[in-house]
Amino acid sequence: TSTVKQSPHLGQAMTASDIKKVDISIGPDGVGLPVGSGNAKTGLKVYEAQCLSCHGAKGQGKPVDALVGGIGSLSSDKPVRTVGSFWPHASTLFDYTRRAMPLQSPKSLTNNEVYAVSAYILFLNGIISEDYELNQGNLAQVKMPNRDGMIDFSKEKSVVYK
Amino acid sequence: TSTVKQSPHLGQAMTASDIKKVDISIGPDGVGLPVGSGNAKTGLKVYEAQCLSCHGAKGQGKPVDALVGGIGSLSSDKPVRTVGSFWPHASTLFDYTRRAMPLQSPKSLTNNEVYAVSAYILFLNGIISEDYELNQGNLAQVKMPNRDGMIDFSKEKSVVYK
Amino acid sequence: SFLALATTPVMALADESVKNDFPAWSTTLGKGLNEYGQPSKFEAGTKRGIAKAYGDLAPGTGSARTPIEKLEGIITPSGLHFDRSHNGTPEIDPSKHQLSIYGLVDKPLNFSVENLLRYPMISRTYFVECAGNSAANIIAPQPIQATAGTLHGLISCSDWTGIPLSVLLKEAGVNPAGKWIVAEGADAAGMSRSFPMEKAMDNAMIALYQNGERVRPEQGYPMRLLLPGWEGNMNVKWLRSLKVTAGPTHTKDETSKYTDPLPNGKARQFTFELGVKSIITKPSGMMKLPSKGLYEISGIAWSGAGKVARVELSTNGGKDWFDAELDGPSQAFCLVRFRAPWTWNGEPAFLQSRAIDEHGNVQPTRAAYKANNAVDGRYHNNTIVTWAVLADGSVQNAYL
Amino acid sequence: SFLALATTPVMALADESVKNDFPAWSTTLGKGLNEYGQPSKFEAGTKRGIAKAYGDLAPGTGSARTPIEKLEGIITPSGLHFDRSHNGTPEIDPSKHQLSIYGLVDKPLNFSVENLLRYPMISRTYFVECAGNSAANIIAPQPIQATAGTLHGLISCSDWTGIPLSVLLKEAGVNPAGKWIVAEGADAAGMSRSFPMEKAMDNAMIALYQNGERVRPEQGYPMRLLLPGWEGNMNVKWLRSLKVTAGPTHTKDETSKYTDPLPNGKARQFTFELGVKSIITKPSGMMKLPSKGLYEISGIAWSGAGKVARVELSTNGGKDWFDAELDGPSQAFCLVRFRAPWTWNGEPAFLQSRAIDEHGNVQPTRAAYKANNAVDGRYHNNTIVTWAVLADGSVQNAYL
Ligand code: HEC
Ligand code: HEC
Ligand SMILES: [Ca+2]
Ligand SMILES: [Ca+2]
Ligand SMILES: [Ca+2]
Ligand SMILES: [Ca+2]
Ligand SMILES: [Ca+2]
Ligand SMILES: [Ca+2]
Ligand SMILES: [Co+2]
Ligand SMILES: [Co+2]
Repeated sequence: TSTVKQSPHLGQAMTASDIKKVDISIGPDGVGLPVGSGNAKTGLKVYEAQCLSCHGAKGQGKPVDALVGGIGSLSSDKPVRTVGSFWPHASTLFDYTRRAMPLQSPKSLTNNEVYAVSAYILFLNGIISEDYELNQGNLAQVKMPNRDGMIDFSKEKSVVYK
Repeated sequence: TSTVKQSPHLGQAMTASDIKKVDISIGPDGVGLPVGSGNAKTGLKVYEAQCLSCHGAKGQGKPVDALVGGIGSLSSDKPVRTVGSFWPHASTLFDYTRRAMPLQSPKSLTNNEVYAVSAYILFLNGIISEDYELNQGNLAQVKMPNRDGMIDFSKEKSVVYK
Repeated sequence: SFLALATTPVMALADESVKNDFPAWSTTLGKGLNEYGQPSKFEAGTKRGIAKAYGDLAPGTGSARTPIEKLEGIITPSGLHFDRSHNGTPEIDPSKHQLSIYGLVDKPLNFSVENLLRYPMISRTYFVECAGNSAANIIAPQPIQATAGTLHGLISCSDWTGIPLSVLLKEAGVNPAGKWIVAEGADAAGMSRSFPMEKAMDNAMIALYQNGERVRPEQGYPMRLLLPGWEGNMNVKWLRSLKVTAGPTHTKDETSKYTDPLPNGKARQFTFELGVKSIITKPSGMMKLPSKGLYEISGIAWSGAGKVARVELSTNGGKDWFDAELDGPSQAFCLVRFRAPWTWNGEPAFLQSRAIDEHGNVQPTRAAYKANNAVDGRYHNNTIVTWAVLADGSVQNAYL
Repeated sequence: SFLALATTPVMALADESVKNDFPAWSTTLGKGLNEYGQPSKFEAGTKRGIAKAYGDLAPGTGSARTPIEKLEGIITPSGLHFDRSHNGTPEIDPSKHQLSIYGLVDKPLNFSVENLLRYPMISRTYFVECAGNSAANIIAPQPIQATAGTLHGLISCSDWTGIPLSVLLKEAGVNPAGKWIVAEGADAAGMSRSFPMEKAMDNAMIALYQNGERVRPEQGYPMRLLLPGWEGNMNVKWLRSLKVTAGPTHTKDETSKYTDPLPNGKARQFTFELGVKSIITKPSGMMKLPSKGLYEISGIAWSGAGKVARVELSTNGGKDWFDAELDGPSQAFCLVRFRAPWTWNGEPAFLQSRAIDEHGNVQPTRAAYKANNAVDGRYHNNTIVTWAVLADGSVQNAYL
């Protein structure tokens, strides 16, 4: 169904600084992470101010999604899927929190606040220690419990049942 | 492009009186004309009360369509098309006036009023005399100037230009 | 308290958020979910162009034209489907409306809307065009400078669903003498038109749905007649009755109007089928090309006789012609979108499109129409439209 | 005076007008011409069903579902196109919005909306389906009694017009290392999804028009990504950037959600293509057949792999199957309407439809899905839907 079309070439060149402003996505390898750092202790303060009202004390959930728990539950008959139990890459936590949270004021957290609250959520899940200083250099190295839990299905054309 | 479809047969039988209420169309042969009559003299009164404000004194038009004039003009380079000059059948005048006029209160004229105002418009066009009593029996016989002016194109598939 | 904490900076370090790099709509809650969507307020200019035939004296007499130059593809959004009405849009309660079939039939029948919705249906994408579309371009001695929609916007196209009329007629049982039908609307104008039984049995449809949802009020809610390829006025809206007759009824709108006068004083009556036609919508009247360079010429083509086979384009006023690409399947009695790349070199140009249908019918020139019709002839104008591109890039309506 | 005359009966004879035989809307002026039409007030019940995922805490997080049981044909009116949003609908000023293409390209480029509207375009009728459509029918242990739209209404279909993404990517010049793209929206959720370069070059579209007019706010105004046949969430709305990358970005919505967990604790990630699927919309849940007799079974079918080849129907819960008629051309990544006559004899029946696509993919049973997915698996539920017709004519959602 491809269609050959000519282009009128109306795209305007982007400068490096244009790109810097637009680009907020972070790869699983950490590429795109900004300068900054934070640990669970400062993250607790961010969390209580900005997140607790929706995600509950210590990320237990209610009224919205729990951010903690379920590690080891995935092959059980009551799987609990959270950042801690299910997300393969810590980069996703930083990326998503920065772009989308808190819900009523997305993109308002500073980079250090995002590092800190991410550290707090990883700490609550027992993945890093309370004083671990999460930063640009080490975030992608955090070993998430479900790092190897995903099967890449991007080459398959359709889901087929036997 | 026809499609064969079954019918669930949910139509409800209409009685003769149901049909009488629905059916207001009148054929060129006068079939469908109701009992009643009227002449241009009474028609003048109907016209002045109900029509003049839009169609002008003596059907001369302004602000809306003229109802009079143009007889003999059709093959000229300034054709004027009105009830008088262009309409092949008097039945159309009765049918349309009854269903659609006056614009702000359609279907409000009595049958006698429709006969009368139709007679007035035909009289203004010089087609009938001022005291001609138009009725169910003679309306379709009125010889309209353009009775033979129409070419039936209903069998042609498309308009083609040389 | 929570609020106090939320407004106090928690971090000592003066680092940054990305907020300032984003527009407000990326950093604040969006609008909540809603039950029936509307276009963006920034598209408020995409609307029907209203032409009241007699001003405010008759607020519902005239037309609301589709802004074809602002639209793409082949489906007309229902809110922008053209509306040609003779005394406004009735607000019909469907529980108090019915369709009556009577006249030369064995069993005269009434159908409630509720019952009709239970009938087997067909879906077809059909255009509807007013026979008076493009009339100004034939009547006006000098080309009127206006948009494509203003000049040619009495054309729209929808995904219609309804009941083949033949099913209902067979249920009523048509007498052998029944050769015509007069269809009537429940509007204040009591719009009525006659059409031959052959068309009724071939592909006439009682349309109940338009682009998925029930037919819109301005298009005939709760139901309308569709006579694919035939002049818009016959596709009676707010359909209330179908009377089977031996011959045509000669209603006002098949007598006074919608007849085609000839130079010799005679007139063709019962001209139903619309001619093959096309309009370039981009670029078109009142637009301005901002600079030299590559553009796409795009437009719509259709034929009352069936499928469009081909659309040819000229950029030099008809000296040379080349084929446009038809975008998507060409369906019978349906718009097809055509496209072709065009590099504007900055010099004056005359853009024309010429559609050819599956039966070999070709769009005529304006001169051919004028030579074959009375001086005041205006219906069924399917002649080739010319858009002149001036040296400054402005696009004008032109006669060639 | 004129008024006095008008209210005085002119005729002496007590004859009658036809007025009393007609409803008020046939004897009084209709509504005047208008610029943008809306549905009849009598169809106010045809609306999107709102399901806020977190209640009023997040008014723009959740879905507004298409009432598929009230619609016909294959086009979804834009006001009823389903909306699945994660933080509401941004109200974007198109003059302040642009599309940025950067990452592994030779020339990173910004495109204004105005400039994009000048590009050559294509029109395609494509469905969009949320990967979470029909999730309740897989998750709920007992069948929920609700309408087809409530249960399966995250599916819609439009005539989309836009720019092949390949044209813009070629203009930017993709580096050989660029194998994926992450698309981002300008909404408050900053929706972002990764997709392979192969899809981008094959048939991805930047859609600017939906059913003729510009894309609606809830569907991504001023532009959205369309990845024909792939899960709805990837068709990023309010598209602001495309970053060419070596691999997938693992965004939240391709990690936490829209992955397909298996019974063994692993999960399939990057499951993009939607399965072949069909839903009977008439009759369907919460309806009631008023009496024995002939009905039309009608519904919609589609496949993320291309064209639907065939739709089979069963009225006895899958013991016997027969072919439905496909109404209109079956197009790739597009709904097709299917129909078949059915005479209800007044006894309980189990209506099922089973679509088969051009590649031979067949809709699976609910049992097959359950056996192959984790207990909480819910995405890509394309299993056969069963509507039970009870002896009293009421139609219920059932698991078979
Ligand atoms: C006003 C309510 C609200 C606040 C405050 C809030 N969130 Fe959320 N959060 C949500 C909602 C709603 C979602 C689900 C969004 C969706 O449907 O895509 C969510 C989703 C998330 C997720 C994804 C969970 C998953 O498993 O998919 C993370 C992580 C998250 N929030 C982190 C945070 C952090 C960190 C903060 C504070 C900085 C925060 N949230 C503040 C409402 C909130
Ligand atoms: C308030 C204005 C108004 C009044 C009052 C009115 N008319 Fe009309 N008349 C119109 C309009 C507007 C049209 C054109 C309707 C259309 O576009 O279909 C028309 C059309 C006609 C036509 C068709 C003319 C043609 O050549 O096509 C006839 C005949 C007619 N009117 C007769 C009458 C009669 C008889 C009365 C009074 C009983 C009347 N009208 C009162 C506004 C009016
Ligand atoms: Ca940045
Ligand atoms: Ca009667
Ligand atoms: Ca909308
Ligand atoms: Ca005609
Ligand atoms: Ca409308
Ligand atoms: Ca998926
Ligand atoms: Co991974
Ligand atoms: Co005749």
